[in-house]
Amino acid sequence: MLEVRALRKSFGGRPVLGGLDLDLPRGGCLALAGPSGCGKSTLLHLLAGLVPPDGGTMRMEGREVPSLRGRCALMAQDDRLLPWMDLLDNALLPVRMRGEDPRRREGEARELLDRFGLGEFLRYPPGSVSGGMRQRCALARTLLWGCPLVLLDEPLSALDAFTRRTLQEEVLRLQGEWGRTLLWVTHDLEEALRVGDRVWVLGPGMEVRERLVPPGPKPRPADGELAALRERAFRALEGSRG
Amino acid sequence: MLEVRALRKSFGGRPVLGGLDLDLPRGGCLALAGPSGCGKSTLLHLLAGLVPPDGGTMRMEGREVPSLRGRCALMAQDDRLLPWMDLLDNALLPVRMRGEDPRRREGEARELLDRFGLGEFLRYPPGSVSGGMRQRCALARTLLWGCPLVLLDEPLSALDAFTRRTLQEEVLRLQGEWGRTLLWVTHDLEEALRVGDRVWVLGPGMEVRERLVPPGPKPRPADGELAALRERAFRALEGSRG
Amino acid sequence: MARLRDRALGLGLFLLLLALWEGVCRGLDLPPYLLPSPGRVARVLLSQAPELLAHGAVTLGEMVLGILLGLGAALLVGGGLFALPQAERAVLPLLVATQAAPVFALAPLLVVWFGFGMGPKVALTALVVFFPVALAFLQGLKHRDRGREDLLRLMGGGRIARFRAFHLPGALPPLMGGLKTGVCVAPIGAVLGEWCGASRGLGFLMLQANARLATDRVFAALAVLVVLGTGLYGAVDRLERRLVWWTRPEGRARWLERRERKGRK
Amino acid sequence: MARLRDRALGLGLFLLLLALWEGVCRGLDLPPYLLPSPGRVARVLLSQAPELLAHGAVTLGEMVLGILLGLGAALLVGGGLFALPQAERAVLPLLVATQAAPVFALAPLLVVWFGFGMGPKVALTALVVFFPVALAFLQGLKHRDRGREDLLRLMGGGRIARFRAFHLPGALPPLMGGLKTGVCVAPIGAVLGEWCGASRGLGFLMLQANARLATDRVFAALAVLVVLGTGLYGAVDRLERRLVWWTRPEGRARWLERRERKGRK
Amino acid sequence: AEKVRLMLDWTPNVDHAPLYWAQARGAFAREGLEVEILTPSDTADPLKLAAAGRTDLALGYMPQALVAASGGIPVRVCARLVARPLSTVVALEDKGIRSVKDLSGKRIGTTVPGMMDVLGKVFARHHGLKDLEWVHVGFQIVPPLASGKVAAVVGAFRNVEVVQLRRQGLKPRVFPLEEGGVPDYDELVVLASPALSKRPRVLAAFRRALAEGLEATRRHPEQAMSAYLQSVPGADQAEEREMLDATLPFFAKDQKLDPARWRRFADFALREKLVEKPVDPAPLLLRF
Ligand SMILES: Nc1ncnc2c1ncn2[C@@H]1O[C@H](COP(=O)(O)OP(=O)(O)OP(=O)(O)O)[C@@H](O)[C@H]1O
Ligand SMILES: Nc1ncnc2c1ncn2[C@@H]1O[C@H](COP(=O)(O)OP(=O)(O)OP(=O)(O)O)[C@@H](O)[C@H]1O
Ligand SMILES: [Mg+2]
Ligand SMILES: [Mg+2]
Repeated sequence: MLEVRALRKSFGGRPVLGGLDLDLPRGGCLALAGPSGCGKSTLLHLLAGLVPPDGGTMRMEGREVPSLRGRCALMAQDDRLLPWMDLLDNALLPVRMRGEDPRRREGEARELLDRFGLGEFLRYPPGSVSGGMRQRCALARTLLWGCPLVLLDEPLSALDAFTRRTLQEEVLRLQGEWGRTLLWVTHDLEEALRVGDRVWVLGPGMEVRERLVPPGPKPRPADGELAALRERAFRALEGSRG
Repeated sequence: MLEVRALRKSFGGRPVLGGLDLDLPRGGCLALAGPSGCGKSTLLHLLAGLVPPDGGTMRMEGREVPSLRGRCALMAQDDRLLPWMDLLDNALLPVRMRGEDPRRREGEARELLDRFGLGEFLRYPPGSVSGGMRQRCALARTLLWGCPLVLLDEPLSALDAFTRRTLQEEVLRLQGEWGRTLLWVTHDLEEALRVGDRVWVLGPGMEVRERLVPPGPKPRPADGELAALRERAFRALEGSRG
Repeated sequence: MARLRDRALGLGLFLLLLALWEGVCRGLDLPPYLLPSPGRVARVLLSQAPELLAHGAVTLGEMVLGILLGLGAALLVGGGLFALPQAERAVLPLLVATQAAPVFALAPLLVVWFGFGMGPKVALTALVVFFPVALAFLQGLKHRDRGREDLLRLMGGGRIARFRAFHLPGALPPLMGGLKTGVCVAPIGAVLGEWCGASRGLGFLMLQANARLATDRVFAALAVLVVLGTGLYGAVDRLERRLVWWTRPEGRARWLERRERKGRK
Repeated sequence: MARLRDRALGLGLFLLLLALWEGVCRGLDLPPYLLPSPGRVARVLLSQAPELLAHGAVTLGEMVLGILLGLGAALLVGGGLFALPQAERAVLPLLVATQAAPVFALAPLLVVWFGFGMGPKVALTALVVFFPVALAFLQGLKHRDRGREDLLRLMGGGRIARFRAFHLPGALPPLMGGLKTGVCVAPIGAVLGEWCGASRGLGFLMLQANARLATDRVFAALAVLVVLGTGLYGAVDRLERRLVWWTRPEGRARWLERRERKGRK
Repeated sequence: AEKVRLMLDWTPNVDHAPLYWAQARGAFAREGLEVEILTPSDTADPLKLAAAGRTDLALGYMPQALVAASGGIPVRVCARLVARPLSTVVALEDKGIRSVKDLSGKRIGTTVPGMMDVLGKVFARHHGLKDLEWVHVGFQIVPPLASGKVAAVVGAFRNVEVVQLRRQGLKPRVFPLEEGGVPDYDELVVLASPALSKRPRVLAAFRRALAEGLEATRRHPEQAMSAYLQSVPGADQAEEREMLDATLPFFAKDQKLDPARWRRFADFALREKLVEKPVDPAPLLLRF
């Protein structure tokens, strides 16, 4: 679905991406983990076309494109909800922006928000709900976006362990149902191993330190095997610092 | 150090805190974990005096006080850095607000930020660094605040596993060195067990579901024992949903 | 309680300012034809209330129409300049010109085009209101939150949809600020308009009183004008509280309450 | 490249507007004493350039001083009303009054207090500049980010320290917006001031030309005034880019670069 | 030399030519005066500022001086510059106004409300005009007349606007106010501040110099013209000359302040409610 070659970007002389290659097959989920400040968010912004790259090419379904603008959904690291709309309207924003009548998708949005535990808060403005609730709303908005490729920047970072697990499953279920392709940035190794069918651990400059393939189809096998992988990933992160 | 009794708060008829009791002995670290939206941030805001409580009492070192305003440092869930100041100035803000000459504490701030991995970015404005870097700066600011009681609202949520582990240790080291008392809200159970000398798992309405006491002094014992505790905490969280 | 105290404080300050004015008149021994004392003005206000009110109503009508027109034009031009930023350099001198043009450069044109009816007054009011509103609106549109804008752009959709959902609400606080300036300067517009041809209105009254050297009547008309101006300001302030509800917790709470009340019906 | 194209577009639009004006003059067969055509105005501009420039310099001086004074007053009053919100209701009528007061009510007072020199001109300019700036500043201060403010309040410290570190920079964008309005209306102030007894300046020139029905000279003086006004606007725009650097990525990059260059020295 | 500030009634115009000419030919200096000429923002200001002592002398109009006196504003009249009314009712023949009667049923503009509308109504009553609509036209006289928005303007100066209209190729019809029931009055007089009123020697010196200026203007209008043009750079010389010629017959030929003439106008003013309280003009006039 997506092929990225030699993507480069530096900010004011400080290189962030030094020639990244990336392939996303349709329907997969690539999970990216890496030290804070290594350039994960920058990569997603480059892909989405919010920031111009210094070099490199992107091919989407064989055709070269300048960026994926209009071809991908993005969940940024901060929620970016509009403070003057309630959660439901915020979640329906991509529908409205597409020019569709939001009422036609309202049922779907209500159901999704309900499953995300926001059923009682549909009419609350973002300023009156908790950080985790805002994040869940932003995730719902991203999923209602309707693009086959979805870029997620730490989508569950503000959620407790249990809600997080629930939502991981929810997102993967929808991915399967709706046939989405995911690029999932997370700093939680367990999450990466749980949701990715490939997991890359990155180092500074977005150099790929470790490529892990979690065993077997979801739901995941015993925790023991995962723990070992997690340990390996952790060592890679640790090494990338030294 | 701090005694809270029967603290209550509701928003527009929806109860959030239904009479919470809380004791913090000097020098300890109470870690709070709970489902997203249960009222953890609200509790910290109530304590800090940003939101008026509906009822309850607070006693600080024996004296009853309306709130801890001026007696505690707070790290809010979002970073709240000032976009027109570089990271160093942001970190030194509490010093400046106290009326002290920030230059006298600059060395300390530089060292702290350096240990937090921001040494090269001291002069960057918050808008030009990553989310995790902003969070680390906000944490540094909170520690430089100089109050004996420190309220932390998910201070490490935007950090990768390795950086997170490093900073946990850093904060605990400073806590010991500077004799701080911590109230640490986190949704990462492992983190709660690692940093808290008491861990409470909360349910909706901030009812305490589980009180765990992690074994032994830091550094922590074998992962196995922790894992068991984690499992228990997770079950508590899960139960609080059902 | 607190609100009552605030009002009392406000009233106290107001009285203090009046006392200051009275003091200036007496202390500096200013003759009443230069600056009448508040007491003198109050006497005129009382004795000539019906006339002042009648003329005030005329001027109020002109102001309200002018404000509406100016606001509409400001929304169009502010939005237009935002959509076409290159035009700013070209259009700006024109706008500055309309502001700097002394009435006597505009008055003949206005009279020839609109005659002596309400037209020129409304046009001049609209002109003075327009400017601060348009600039504040433009400024608000420019200093938008880039992160949210980027995301909305990714969502695709027309510029108009984006403008309505994002840019417009985001620019509401400065827009309302500009409108406050606008309603405060609206009296100037109406009065100037009345100077270039009128037979009614407070501006006309002032001119008449001035020719008769009745400075106290000038100030009485001015007082009525000021009451009208502050009244309009208060109205805009209320509107602002209603429209820009999300910045303060109380505002959000009230909004939620209103929504729920509506939902229940 | 893009900048060049923008400029060309701006210039094109400007010429288009001039052509439109010329067209209106010819099409409607307006007599030149009503609305002189741009060609006529240009001829006057050229033939009387030295005189226009000399008077323009006088007016520019008055405007610059008045703007500085008005800005200073606006910062004080805006900040004061923010610190003491109860005062708003009390002080506002006074401010509206200063705006709505016709020159003939103010001019004698100004002359009595400031004499016939630059004083009244600077005072009137300051008065018209003051108002939009103060209101925009107040609006900016009010619509601050509550979360950050709360945190700063927790840090303790005086209100002044908090104001300097947080409220003031946060209100800079609207403040600069208000200042833009202010510099655009500054010409009005200076011109009105020159009507209270002057023997130099563009306002004086216009008044004279107007009395002689020399509308083309009025417009030529107006053109100079507009150039001055837009020039000042441009200066404020630059200042804004420099002061409010953090809202746009380019601004942040430039700021960082500058800091690093300074650091290296 | 004695420093004296003199505030004009409005921006410099041909009415003031004698003052500039007196200044230029050293008439004031010879009388030991150093005159500074100031311009006001509004015709009401010079009088107020003279009363407040901010200027020593001010130009004003006879009706205005009476209104001031009735309002208790302490200025005194010390000299005169234009001894007959210049204000007239002006209409355009181009718009079909040939005689006064043609104005019936038309819209009439007035320049200074509170003053010219009163005189206009007297004029209308005198000529038996009916169904008039009154509107204040402010500073603008030529445009509304030329565009037919008003049929006539009360308060147009016969030496200024009438000339301007003519130079625009229009045919103005002039109806003098003094032929319309308004008593003859002094258009431009010189008012003295309370302080200066107590110094008859300075005032006498000023009057002598002014008289010299007036006389010299009548005798050498071209020289007066060039002295005056110094103060109004960029003015159209031919037009100004035409205006000056139109003004010459109206300049005061003597400095007699006739109480009877003032009284006539004061009675008229009271009758027509131009002033609210009766005024005794005698103490207002500084005679020597
Ligand atoms: N200003 C407000 N107005 C109305 N309700 C509010 C307001 N602030 C918080 N709430 C409600 O209080 C509840 C608790 O919010 P809080 O932010 O304390 O949760 P939290 O435990 O910190 O959650 P998270 O882990 O997601 O940050 C939520 O249901 C939220 O909707
Ligand atoms: N606008 C900018 N100007 C200058 N440098 C920038 C800018 N945006 C990002 N950077 C730099 O790029 C680097 C990578 O930032 P990025 O936000 O991509 O990190 P990240 O991997 O998402 O980190 P985190 O896990 O903390 O979110 C950082 O060093 C940051 O300082
Ligand atoms: Mg990031
Ligand atoms: Mg929270």
